[in-house]
Amino acid sequence: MIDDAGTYGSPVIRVRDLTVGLTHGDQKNVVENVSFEVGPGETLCVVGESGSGKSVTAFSIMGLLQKNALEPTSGEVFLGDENLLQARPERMRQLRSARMSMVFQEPMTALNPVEKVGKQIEEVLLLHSKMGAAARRQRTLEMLDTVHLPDPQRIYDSFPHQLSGGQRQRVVICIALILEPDLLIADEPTTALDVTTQQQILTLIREMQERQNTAVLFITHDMGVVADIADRVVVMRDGNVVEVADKETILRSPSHDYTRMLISSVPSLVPEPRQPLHTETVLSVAGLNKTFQKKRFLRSASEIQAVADLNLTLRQKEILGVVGQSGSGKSTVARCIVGLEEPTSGDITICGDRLQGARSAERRQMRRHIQMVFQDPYRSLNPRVKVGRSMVEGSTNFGTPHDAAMGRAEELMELVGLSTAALDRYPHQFSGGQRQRICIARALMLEPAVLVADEAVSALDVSVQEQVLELLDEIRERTGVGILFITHDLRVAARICDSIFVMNQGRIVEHGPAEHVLGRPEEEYTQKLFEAAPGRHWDFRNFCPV
Amino acid sequence: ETLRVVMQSGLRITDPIMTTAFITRDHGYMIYDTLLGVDSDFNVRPQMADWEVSEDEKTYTFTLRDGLAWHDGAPVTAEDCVASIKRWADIDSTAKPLMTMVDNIEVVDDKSFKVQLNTPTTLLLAGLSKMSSRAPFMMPKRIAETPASESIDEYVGSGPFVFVEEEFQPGIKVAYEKFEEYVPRDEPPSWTAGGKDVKVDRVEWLTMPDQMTAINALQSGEVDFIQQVPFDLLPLVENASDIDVNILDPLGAWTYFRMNWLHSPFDNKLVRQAAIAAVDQEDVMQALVGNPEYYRTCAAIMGCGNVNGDEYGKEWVVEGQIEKAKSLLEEAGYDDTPVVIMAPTDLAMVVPQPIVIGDALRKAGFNVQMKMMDWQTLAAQQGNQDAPSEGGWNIFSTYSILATSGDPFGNTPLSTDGRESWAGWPDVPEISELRLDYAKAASVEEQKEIAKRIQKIAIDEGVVGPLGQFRIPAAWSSEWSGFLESPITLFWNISKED
Amino acid sequence: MTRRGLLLRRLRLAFGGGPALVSLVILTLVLLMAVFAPLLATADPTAIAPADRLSGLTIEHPLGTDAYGRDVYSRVLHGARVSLLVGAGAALVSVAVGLVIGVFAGYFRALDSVIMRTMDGIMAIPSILLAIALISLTGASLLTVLVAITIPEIPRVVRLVRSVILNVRSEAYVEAAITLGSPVRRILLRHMVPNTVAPLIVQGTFVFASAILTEATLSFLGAGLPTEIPSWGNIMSEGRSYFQLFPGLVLWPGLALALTLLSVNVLGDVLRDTLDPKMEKRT
Amino acid sequence: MLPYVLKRVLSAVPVMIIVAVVIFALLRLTPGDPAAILAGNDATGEQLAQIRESLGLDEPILVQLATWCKNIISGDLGVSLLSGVPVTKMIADRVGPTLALAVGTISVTILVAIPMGIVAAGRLGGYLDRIVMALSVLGFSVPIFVTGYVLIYFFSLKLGWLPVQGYRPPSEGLFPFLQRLVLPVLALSGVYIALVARITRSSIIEVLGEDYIRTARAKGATGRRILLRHALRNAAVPIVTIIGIGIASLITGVVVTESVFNLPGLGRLVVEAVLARDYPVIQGLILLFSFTYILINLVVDILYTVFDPRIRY
Ligand SMILES: Nc1ncnc2c1ncn2[C@@H]1O[C@H](COP(=O)(O)OP(=O)(O)OP(=O)(O)O)[C@@H](O)[C@H]1O
Ligand SMILES: Nc1ncnc2c1ncn2[C@@H]1O[C@H](COP(=O)(O)OP(=O)(O)OP(=O)(O)O)[C@@H](O)[C@H]1O
Ligand SMILES: [Mg+2]
Ligand SMILES: [Mg+2]
Repeated sequence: MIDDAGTYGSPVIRVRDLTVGLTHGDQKNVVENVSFEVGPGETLCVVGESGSGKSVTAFSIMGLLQKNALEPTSGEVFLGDENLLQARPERMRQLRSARMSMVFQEPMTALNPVEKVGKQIEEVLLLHSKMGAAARRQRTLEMLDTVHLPDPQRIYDSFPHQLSGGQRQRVVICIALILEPDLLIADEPTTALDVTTQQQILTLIREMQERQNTAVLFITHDMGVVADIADRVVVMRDGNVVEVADKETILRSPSHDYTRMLISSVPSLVPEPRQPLHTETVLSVAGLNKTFQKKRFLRSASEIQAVADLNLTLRQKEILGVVGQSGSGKSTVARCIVGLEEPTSGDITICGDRLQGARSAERRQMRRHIQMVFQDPYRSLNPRVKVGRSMVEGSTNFGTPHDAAMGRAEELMELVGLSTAALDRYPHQFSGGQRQRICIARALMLEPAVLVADEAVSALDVSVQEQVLELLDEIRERTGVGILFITHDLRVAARICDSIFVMNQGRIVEHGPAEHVLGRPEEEYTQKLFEAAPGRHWDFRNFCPV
Repeated sequence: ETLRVVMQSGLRITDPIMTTAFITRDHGYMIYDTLLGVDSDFNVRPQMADWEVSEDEKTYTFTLRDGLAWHDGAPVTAEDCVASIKRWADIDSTAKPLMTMVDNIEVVDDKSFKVQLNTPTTLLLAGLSKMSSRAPFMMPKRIAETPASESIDEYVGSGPFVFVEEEFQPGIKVAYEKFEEYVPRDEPPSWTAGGKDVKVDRVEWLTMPDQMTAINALQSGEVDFIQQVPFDLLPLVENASDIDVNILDPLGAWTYFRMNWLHSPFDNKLVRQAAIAAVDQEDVMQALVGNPEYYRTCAAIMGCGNVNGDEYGKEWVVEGQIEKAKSLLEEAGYDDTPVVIMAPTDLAMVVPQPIVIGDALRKAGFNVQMKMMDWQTLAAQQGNQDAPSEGGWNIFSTYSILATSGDPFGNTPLSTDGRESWAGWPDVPEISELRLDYAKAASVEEQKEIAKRIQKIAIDEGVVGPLGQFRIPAAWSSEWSGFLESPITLFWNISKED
Repeated sequence: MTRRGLLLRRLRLAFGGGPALVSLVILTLVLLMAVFAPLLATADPTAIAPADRLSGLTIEHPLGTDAYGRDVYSRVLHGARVSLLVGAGAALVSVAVGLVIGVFAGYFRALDSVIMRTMDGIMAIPSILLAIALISLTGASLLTVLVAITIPEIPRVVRLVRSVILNVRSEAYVEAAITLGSPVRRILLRHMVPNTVAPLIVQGTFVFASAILTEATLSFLGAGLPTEIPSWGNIMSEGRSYFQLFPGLVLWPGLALALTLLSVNVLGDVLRDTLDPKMEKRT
Repeated sequence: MLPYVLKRVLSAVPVMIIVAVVIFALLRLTPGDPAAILAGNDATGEQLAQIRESLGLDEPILVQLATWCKNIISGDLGVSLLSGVPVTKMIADRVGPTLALAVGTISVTILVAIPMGIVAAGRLGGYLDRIVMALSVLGFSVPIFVTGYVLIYFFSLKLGWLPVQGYRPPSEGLFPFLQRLVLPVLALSGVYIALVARITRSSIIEVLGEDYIRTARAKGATGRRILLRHALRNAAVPIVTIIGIGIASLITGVVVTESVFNLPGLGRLVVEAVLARDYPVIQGLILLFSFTYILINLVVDILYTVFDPRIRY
């Protein structure tokens, strides 16, 4: 094991052979024999597939494991020279925030929704220092300023729901860092944020770390982030540490197959050149507008223009990417097209039939040509319905006899790489990636001309993501379906799309073949988006810098 | 001194002429006075007025005694009284046959008025001294001129108590203050006759929806008197040293059931007899009262202990004779027509009867259907002449006080004019004739004889099924004394001992 | 672990701990008591024998007799039938009717405010008023009492169902069903209604308990079940005047009632803790 | 906020109309004749007809309804058919005890149940939790009248600490007022304590699973602080909701409590009026109830915004 902690002084945190098991039942341990250490000023990234025990390790250190469910069974965790696993609850409370603190993944739910954020930051001071009220307030305002929040006074008096995701995450960082702890654990702190915000938060953590010489344990599944911020990397799989090494080693010459696979799955930001398509148009959208109205009593309604004047055409076999920041209107476009949302104005034409003006029965018939794959693989299948029944639901709706539909379902299951036995199981018996494949298969049941995929791979880890992307690519070759692919991940877009539409505030700001848009972005907005993509200096597939 | 009293029910209707509710009658005796009273020997006595009768017994002259005044200070005049009598006569059931015999009533002077009859009758004095339920209470003329179908809205009387209108909470509380100007008669009090000598400053009537609460309150000294102690709760107060329990109403009440003559199966005399035979009075009385000290079985419609109380039919009216009932039913060819018994759920005094009746009828082979409802619904349903299958009824049970049941007029079930008469609508013209004879009878003996005949016909025809007599005790704190024995709860003469 | 396995394990956990198991046993016993009441009873619960009233405990009448001389033991046994019937009836009907109305209010937004305002209106009518009105209309019976108890419960169920439906409307699998062209009926029955089951079970146990109590209250006010139909509620309310002299008349049915409701409530809590996915995360 | 309140109050109108019409219809459909009650046992059909006429009960139902509505708009609830006392006066006379009972019950419930719920949630699965829950379930398992009798038996008759029954307005002295309120409030609160304690417990447990509770723990906050400062306020909305529903459904319990403790309140008035078919009184009361109910809902909704800043109208 490489021990270069020396460069950072004696380690702030040392984890030795940590094993965490389930309190009930006799399943295998959730975390087994995990060891690593982090020195002052050092950033240690923990990567690994979902469920590999990253969060559990972090919670073990903080002493925040869920009581009655998980408990550390052996090993030791030293903060300085204090063994945390042996510390009394009293002592742990003193240490939390003061010596070690944690930033959680979900900025939306990590803050108490009914208390002003200023008070929430101050609470740490109240609990761990003897400062007076005025001093606490002063310190809090300073801290808000340090994390670059505009107008600290106003933020201080705001409730969490009045702040954006990025702002909230900064507040959480304030809470974590206001007492200048020795150790900061960040558990996927940016996963829920869009790339631009993500970049700002990462920069901020780095800044704070440099100022306070904090040891940072950074959990992520985003290799780009690792490439940007890590000093050293721990790779975990199935509760075990697969590999610990410095960043260069991991990215250039990973010694373990799993690491190698993980890293090579990260799509490149540079799209491969593709042949322009001259197939038929299956979907065309002209002048699409969608405004949401918030009705207010006795006052004029406020409007949000979610989509403005949008035009696009999708050809057979084409994969058309829509990218853009969070809130730029991508999902709204998708929902209008599949008919979950009624457009305010505009024309949608599917396979030559105009949707607008058609009667509702005709519409239903047209809609079968256009299907959707949703973002969340865990929620888009009804947990109470067997996969087979979910699969045939669409076909039987349009009159296909049940048996015939089942036959087709079996074919499609094979197409997406699942056994036909899967039809007889419930969704919870599948992993996220498998479920997403089931959803794709279900969408294909109706033999649609258009498939709309809204963030269809965002919830999956890189390795699984890669499998699903490959599947989509294959399917459009085999069935000729045109795919409208919505994502905020430029790597994914580059990996799979023929052409790209960039959206900002409901409008298309740039569009064209993927090579053009991603290779030589013309618009400033696109460039900014591009620059914010983490790890863009690294070519993961080839284990070398770009 | 304030006497705090728990009355049996809440006072809501305040017009004692309009309604027959007992509580309103009791209220009437507080604030109003009557021209005549009845003493404990059933003799009619002067109260507000004395009377003289002409040789031919057709002209009665009434003269008001001195010192009578309304609560508003005005003197009581003959005019007021005549107006009051007319309002009462408009609506009261005793007054109806009486008025057919009255030619006119006229004011003689301020203090006296004259009643001219076309035939001599005892009904005039009986009516004017009527104790219950609509006693002819005297009111000032302006109030008495209210049509009998409208409630009066001013409460001025000449009785021994003044109604404290501001404190009146319908159904909850009524307060009365002693009327300082009231001049009682000199005779000792006896029922509604004699001196009404008020010895307290104030009487408060409270209503307690839950009788248990009333008993508890008496035990803890929060109230002084309970008008009627439910039989169930008697053991709680009987042995308490500081509580006196006694029967104030010496006559008590009788309970009976009524069958619907209009519809099958009780349109058949034999079936009616079967029902009467089947029910065992002892069972009813046990379920209703329990303690034999407070009840007796009795076959007399006009009341055992009353002058007219004849017990014809005792052997099968009192005892339950299931076998006899069965054979009567068979003879009648009873075809299993359902018998709908209306049973109240909320008035303790009438809850058990239908249950025992139902049980007995079932045993006798009737097809019984109990129909439970609240008492007010039952009271309203009584008048429903529809067939039982269409919402009507076959049997219900109620009770009356014996003080007013002793003659065929006051005795409600004895009205037998078919659809015109009281609920049940028996059509027995003989009884109707006998009642008129009774009114005209010259002597008590003659009346007794007529009553006896009525009893026989009524039982044989199954006009009504007597279920027994009972007396409800009152209870009061031993600190108080002077409670008067009377069929009506009276609040004069009572005082606190030192 | 699988979803089912998890559920089973949580149920086992819940019942492994004493109270839930005891509750289940008590409830089963009461249920058996109700079902086999005619066999277990020593006398006809409605047969009166006024001469034998208030007998106290005897061999013939193990729990004594009431004011009509009816056997209290047999009445309590048969009372179990009626009380459980009232509880279960009110629970089932209010849940069933509330479910239908709630689904309509939640799914068809145009109907929502009309339905909800009507429900508000119904909620404002006290059950005692309803009970008395119905009794005057048709005479007291199991049906009138059931209706009077059930109607005011319906709006609460409607609210619950409506909120669940509103929540699942935006679930991805519901939207997926829409894009698959599923008709409304199928979307409702297959994808939305099953989500209401868990909260409805909990609500159902609550209605069950409160219906039995309300029945007792109605009896107290003279608007309950006719005495011919013995229920714990009317046995207690008839026996209440003997509360100090023959406490058994209130005590025995009261004990049966309290034990049953205790068990139902405990089971309701357990079911909620087990079925409510939100309870999984508790720390 | 103000426009919202206005809107809510306006939307109350249809509810009240619905209730009024339903009640009107229900009452007129039920047999039972106030005239018969007024006239007593031996009244003839002719007399009854006269009384009905003088009470205005002989008019077609729709005309009666219209008359009633017209009077309501001018603020006139009519007079009791039986006693002739104006309905407004009857209600005014009897609102005091009910209000005192309700306010007392709610206060006691809040003061007892919420701490119980918090303690139970904090000791989830422990003995304290079990005991608290068993107690509160017990409160939910005994009819109010039994509780009432037991309380009277011990506290009034055996111990002689408190009066058995009755009501004294606070204007006659605070002590006698409170003295007579203690037992009824205790009897009535049993059910609500049970209900609110359980809801408090389960809402807090639910909140304890939220991410921000983990944040609070990561700050080093004590268990107590987490319960009281973070969990309770976030659990407030369901608690307030259930208290609101509780108040709205208080009426049946109030009727019984008022009967057992002889409080001259509105609950008894409802029953009395229904039993006596005193239509104007019933209608006036139901109008009052539905208005109160709507008001409570409104207050509850406004309280939501106090407890949860995310809720805005
Ligand atoms: N409270 C719990 N009870 C039972 N098992 C748990 C619990 N929390 C986590 N686990 C299990 O522990 C394993 C590791 O979970 P952990 O949350 O650490 O994964 P992770 O690496 O953080 O994944 P992700 O990237 O999805 O956050 C998983 O298999 C999970 O199912
Ligand atoms: N139902 C709705 N009511 C009101 N506003 C809405 C609604 N749906 C979306 N919006 C608004 O429309 C805008 C576009 O939202 P949309 O969900 O399309 O963004 P997006 O690009 O998909 O973002 P993300 O990447 O976060 O999914 C946002 O400002 C959003 O707040
Ligand atoms: Mg994690
Ligand atoms: Mg989106």
